[in-house]
Amino acid sequence: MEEGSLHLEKQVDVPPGLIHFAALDNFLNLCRANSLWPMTFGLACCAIEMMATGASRFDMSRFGCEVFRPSPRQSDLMIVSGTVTWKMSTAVVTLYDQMPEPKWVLAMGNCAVAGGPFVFPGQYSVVPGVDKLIPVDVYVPGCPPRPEALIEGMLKLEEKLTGRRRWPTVEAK
Amino acid sequence: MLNFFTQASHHLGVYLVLGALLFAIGFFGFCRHRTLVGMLVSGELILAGASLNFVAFGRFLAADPVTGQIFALFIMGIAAAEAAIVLSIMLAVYRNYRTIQTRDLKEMEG
Amino acid sequence: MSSDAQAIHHESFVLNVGPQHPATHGVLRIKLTMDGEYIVDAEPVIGYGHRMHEKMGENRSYAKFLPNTGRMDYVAALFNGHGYVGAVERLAGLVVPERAEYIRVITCELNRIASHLLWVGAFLVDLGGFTPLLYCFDDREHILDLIESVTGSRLTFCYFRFGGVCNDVDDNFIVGARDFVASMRSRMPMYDAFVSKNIIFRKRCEGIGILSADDCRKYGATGPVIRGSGVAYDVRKMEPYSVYSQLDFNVPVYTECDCMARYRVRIDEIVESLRIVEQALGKLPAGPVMADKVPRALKPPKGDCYFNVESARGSFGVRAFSDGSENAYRLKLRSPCFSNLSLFQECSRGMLLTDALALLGSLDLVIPDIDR
Amino acid sequence: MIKYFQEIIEGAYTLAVGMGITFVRMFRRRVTLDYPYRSLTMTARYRGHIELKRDEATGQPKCVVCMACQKACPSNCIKLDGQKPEGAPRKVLTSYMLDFTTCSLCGLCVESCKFDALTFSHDYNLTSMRKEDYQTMDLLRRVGGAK
Amino acid sequence: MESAMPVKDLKASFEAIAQRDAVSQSLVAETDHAAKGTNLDVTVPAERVGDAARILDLAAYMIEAITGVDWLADKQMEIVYDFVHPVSGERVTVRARVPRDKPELPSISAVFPGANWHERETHDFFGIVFEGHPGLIPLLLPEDATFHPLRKDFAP
Amino acid sequence: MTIDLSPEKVYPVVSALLFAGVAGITLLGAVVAASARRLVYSVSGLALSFVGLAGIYLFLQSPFLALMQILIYIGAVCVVIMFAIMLADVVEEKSARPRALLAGIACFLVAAMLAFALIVLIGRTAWMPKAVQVNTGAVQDIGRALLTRFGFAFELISVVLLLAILGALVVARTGRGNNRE
Amino acid sequence: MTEGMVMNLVRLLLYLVGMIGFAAFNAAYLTLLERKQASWMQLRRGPTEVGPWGLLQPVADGVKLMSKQLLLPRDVDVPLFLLGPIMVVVPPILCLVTIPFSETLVARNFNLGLLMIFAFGAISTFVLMLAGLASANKFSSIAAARIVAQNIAYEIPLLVIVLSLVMSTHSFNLHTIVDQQAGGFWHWNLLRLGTNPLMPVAFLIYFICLLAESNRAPFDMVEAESELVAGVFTEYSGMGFGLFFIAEYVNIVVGCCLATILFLGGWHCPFGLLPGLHWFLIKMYALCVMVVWVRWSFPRTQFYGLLNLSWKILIPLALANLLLTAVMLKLF
Repeated sequence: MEEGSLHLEKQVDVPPGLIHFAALDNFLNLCRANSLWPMTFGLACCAIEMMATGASRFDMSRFGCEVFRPSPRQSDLMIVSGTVTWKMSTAVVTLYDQMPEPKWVLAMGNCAVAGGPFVFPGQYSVVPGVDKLIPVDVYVPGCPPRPEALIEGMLKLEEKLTGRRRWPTVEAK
Repeated sequence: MLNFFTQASHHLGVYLVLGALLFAIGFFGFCRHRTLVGMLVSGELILAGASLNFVAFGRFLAADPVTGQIFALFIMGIAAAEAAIVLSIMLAVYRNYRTIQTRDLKEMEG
Repeated sequence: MSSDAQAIHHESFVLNVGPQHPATHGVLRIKLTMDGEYIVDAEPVIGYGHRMHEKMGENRSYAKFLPNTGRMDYVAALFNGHGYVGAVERLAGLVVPERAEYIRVITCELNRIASHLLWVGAFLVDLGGFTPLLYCFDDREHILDLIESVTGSRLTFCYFRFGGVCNDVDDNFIVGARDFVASMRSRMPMYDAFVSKNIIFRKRCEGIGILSADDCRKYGATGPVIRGSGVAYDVRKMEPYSVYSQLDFNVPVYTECDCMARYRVRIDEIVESLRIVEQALGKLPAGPVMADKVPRALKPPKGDCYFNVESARGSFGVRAFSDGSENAYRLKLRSPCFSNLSLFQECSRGMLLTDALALLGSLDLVIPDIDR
Repeated sequence: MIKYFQEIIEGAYTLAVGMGITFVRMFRRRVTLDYPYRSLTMTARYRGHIELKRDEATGQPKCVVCMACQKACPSNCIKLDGQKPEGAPRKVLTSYMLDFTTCSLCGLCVESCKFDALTFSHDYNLTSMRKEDYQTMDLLRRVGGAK
Repeated sequence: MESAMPVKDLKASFEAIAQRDAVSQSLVAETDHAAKGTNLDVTVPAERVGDAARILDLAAYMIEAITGVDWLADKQMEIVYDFVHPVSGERVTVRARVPRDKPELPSISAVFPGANWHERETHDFFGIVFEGHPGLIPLLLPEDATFHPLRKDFAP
Repeated sequence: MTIDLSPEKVYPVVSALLFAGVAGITLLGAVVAASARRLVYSVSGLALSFVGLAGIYLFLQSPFLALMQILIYIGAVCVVIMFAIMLADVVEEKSARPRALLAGIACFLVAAMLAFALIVLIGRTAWMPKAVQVNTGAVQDIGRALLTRFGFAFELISVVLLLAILGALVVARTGRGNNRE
Repeated sequence: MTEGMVMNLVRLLLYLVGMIGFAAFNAAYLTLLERKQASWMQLRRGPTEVGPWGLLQPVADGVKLMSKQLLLPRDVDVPLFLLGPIMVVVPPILCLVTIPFSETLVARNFNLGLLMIFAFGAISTFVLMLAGLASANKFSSIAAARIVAQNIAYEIPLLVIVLSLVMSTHSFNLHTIVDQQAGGFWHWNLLRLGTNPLMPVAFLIYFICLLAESNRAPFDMVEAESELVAGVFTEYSGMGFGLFFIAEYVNIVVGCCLATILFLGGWHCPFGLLPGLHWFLIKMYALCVMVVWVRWSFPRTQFYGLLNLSWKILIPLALANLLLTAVMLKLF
């Protein structure tokens, strides 16, 4: 079983006696999904696109997720934007551990998804995908992904939390 | 008993006892603390006990209740000045001797 | 008081800034030894973004290394590509068509403006002002749109090829670039009034973070850093590559050596780059954008050479060693940020924490460029 | 003394100018693109993941299985295979797998294709909760070719 | 900053180093900038890099980069120093070779403090030891790294 | 039994409870301040005690004094002490040795005796009869008195404060100057 | 149980609920205002998707913060760490007790109301510092040290300015102070140049001190993101952080209320017409908008520059203002 699906399992596994809390749970999840505060955490190229997503043209703030918190203690979402190296891996795990539950991870860019162009036989530095270290909820591939893709990733995470998509899907043109 | 309880805040003695207790606690702390800051804190307690007495006397016995309050205000002024000076001395001592423990300040004696 | 009591040093504490810290723009870690708010020693610890570019340069063919160039200094990715293809062209003796060189210059200078705009915004964020960042990003998006229409990507361009560029520019691009030059010119007074003249900004930059010209020389700091220290070192003028010798532009130099000087150099460079883009657009010759005879598997003759370009952050150099095979024998990438950061440790001593972070911001660091 | 006041007044003036600039912008047109409601049309050269081109005449992929793209790829993310059926003039593509997660979108594969069989898709907003979706992208199925 | 010392004079200085050595390994050559990207290409014995750096420091050159190359076939490692004059723009390349099994040569970080990091990096990648370097600890690799990835015989 | 809840009966009880509360807070804070091993707690206890004391001043019909107590003692004195603790980087006192424990007990006994003696003294003393109050002790009265009858003392306090600030500056400055390089 | 008693109790309870509700509502919606206004200045939209015009955004944030795990980092001083957020939010809410929102709407018209607000304001400095110290995090400790230096530095000009106002109004009672400003904006203290020609300057100093005392940008040393991570709040998660957030905004509200009362004529209409609660709120929220506007327009001041500003510019000016007031009072 992939580590990444741990969270899904947790949500499904509701004891039957507690089922009437489902409404409250749904409400909580709805609130959480609409207030995803990401951590100020840029690793490489994708961090610039993450900044661009927060900037005026794409404006993440519309979904209430522009509150970049510098401290992991106050953030809900870790956008792993860029290459994770083995040297950095302990810091990434520490930061993840410092975040309070419930927390989510979004792997942005090919490097965070699977090491990207930097994995080749005999490489000694790059972690082939951040899901080797921490459970990842949403993958956004691209090198780097366009800002729209990051927004789409946020919407995907919301979909994962609330179980439905509030926004129209966008076909690529 | 209930009567005394409800009337407690109208008795001079109650305030004086409170002041005395504050003073005693301050005294205890003053002896017990081994650091300059701790002693300063206890000293503030002693002063607080004293000003409580002043205000209580002023409120219950003096013809002009303002007097007690003004004394307490003066004590505040003195306490603030004292705190400033003691702390600056403390910082200077700390910078030069790396400690604010009174025991370790033997050097000053000679 | 006894003399040995005075000899005891003031106690200092260690503050770990990073690897994840808002001021370090990525994965830089700085071990600060502090005395109160004063810095006793600041030791940068790097390598958290080490992506083995030099290793990859050796184990794949020359062409296959091209995408990597976009990922070192990703904020000004075209310059890396320019440096790399320049080195390989020099090694293999390829001649690039003039139109391609002009296109390289135009796109590179647009990239330089984008990079400087990003820096202005990020620097202001370092200083605690958020709004200028978004104005800068707004302008930067226009550039990215232009470049995307030519190269197909927004950030990590893989546009230059040995002997030219992979796509020709069209009229839309030329019109768009001219429009952008005009609109950007009209934006400059706003930045001047909003940022440069702001008293808080000036107080935080003027006289802060002094780097002497000699420090820059001994540490090899280049680009706006050395030009802010009064030395007009610019590869485009010193060793004119591409078609820069045919273009008229100035090298802005300020002698104050402080953060403000570096800021002004970059702002003036935006203006100069606009001039370059305008001239290059006017002179853009017709013709092919790729050299005719570029072998598919490039095998340069044995030997080595050095090629450097003036990137947005300073002198980006490539030293390529060829052993006559398809792969480079050794590819040294000299990144400007590496040298620029190396002087931080010495120059930040005795500074206040805030000022040191302003200095750090004014160096314009891209961490994966340092770590490579 | 005069300098002291001059500095205060000048400083206050620059701050006022700054506030004026932000104030004016409060009433300017927003530059925001409302992504899920409105979206950009990607430029013709936009580089998404690669996509096989279809021959409009036959409805089959144009690919002739020359393997040039697989060789040109710096990060070995293309795996394709083909076989030559009896009597056919050329090889027919049987599988074309892309590992998009290691792709660097450099475009060398598209350039290397002499048969104009590859192009960039304009999928710019890919997301998924599963990594596998992008590790093995079956481009042949996407183009609707014969298996 | 002083103006540049002409390449001719520099050449003479380097030749003086070369003559001091009994076995002259030194080679000083003016090169075509357009072809090689450098104006003066100097090869010095490994133990003389300090002298070379001092000459360049006196001439107000700026350190640009230090590179290692592992010549596996020759059982040697080459260290290439790039210098540039920030006012005249002239470039000087200094090369030195060390045996591969004992890659040691003096550090120039006392002359050019900027060489400190470049040397650390070269040590990271090639295991070349710069004697007299203040702290030759891994820079780009993890703190506890013991491997040297750019050696041609490196296998993880 | 019915409980009489008329205001005349309830208000005194409520006010007595409040009084007990503030007195308790005062004493509790004082005890914490005097006995805590960590200086941070000590100062926090002091602050708590001063909040309680401010409440007691309210009962003594001196609201001005109560507010000044908070403003000066918590806003200035406690903050400055805390600041000094932080600058001097001392969080904990050294662990108590057996001798210190003994000394602590001795201190406690002496303090307890002192308190007992004082309380006995207070109980035994026959206080003067309550004088007729000439004013209510309002802020205006305080101000008037401060600038007329107590004008000299007021000026003196100002001078003391000024000297204290100057002295503090001089002492702290030289302390710093000696140690910077 | 007499009827008056019940009425009193009900009134007390209502005020208590009202106060806390007002504080919570303001804290929540000022964050939205801040985010929206910042967005507008930056040519973007701000929260729009959560509820109509993003109006439910604060609700989502609040519920989320409440449902977050409260982490207790290893080295913290647990009692002080936990007390910090609670103690920091109580004093500013208590300050609301004495603020007259209109002629009749005031919980407790306290004679020394003005003084009380400053006394309670002083507590939060202490508590913020305590929270910073208890976090056992170096960034928090540095931030705590900065808070003290900053708040002490700005308390002085603030108090001196208020003192000069008290001199000219002869009262600590907020109600009385407002009453004196009735009848048109030319009667507002801000424009009462007859009593003190430096009044607008005094207002400016007050406003700067308000920014500094409530730790707002450009003086937000408590939370200097690019230097000190999140300053004092670095180790706080979930509602612990939320309470600091609330306290910050309630502090702003209190500061703006006070500015309205002291300088802008409280509930009086600027044209001397009907007075009313809405005038008070309009003025107060206008000031809040100013506070946000300033924050998103400027970079953060350098810490020592901030102290210099206070000691070299604001305090001398405030003292000059005090002196001038005294002279004017004596002369006229």
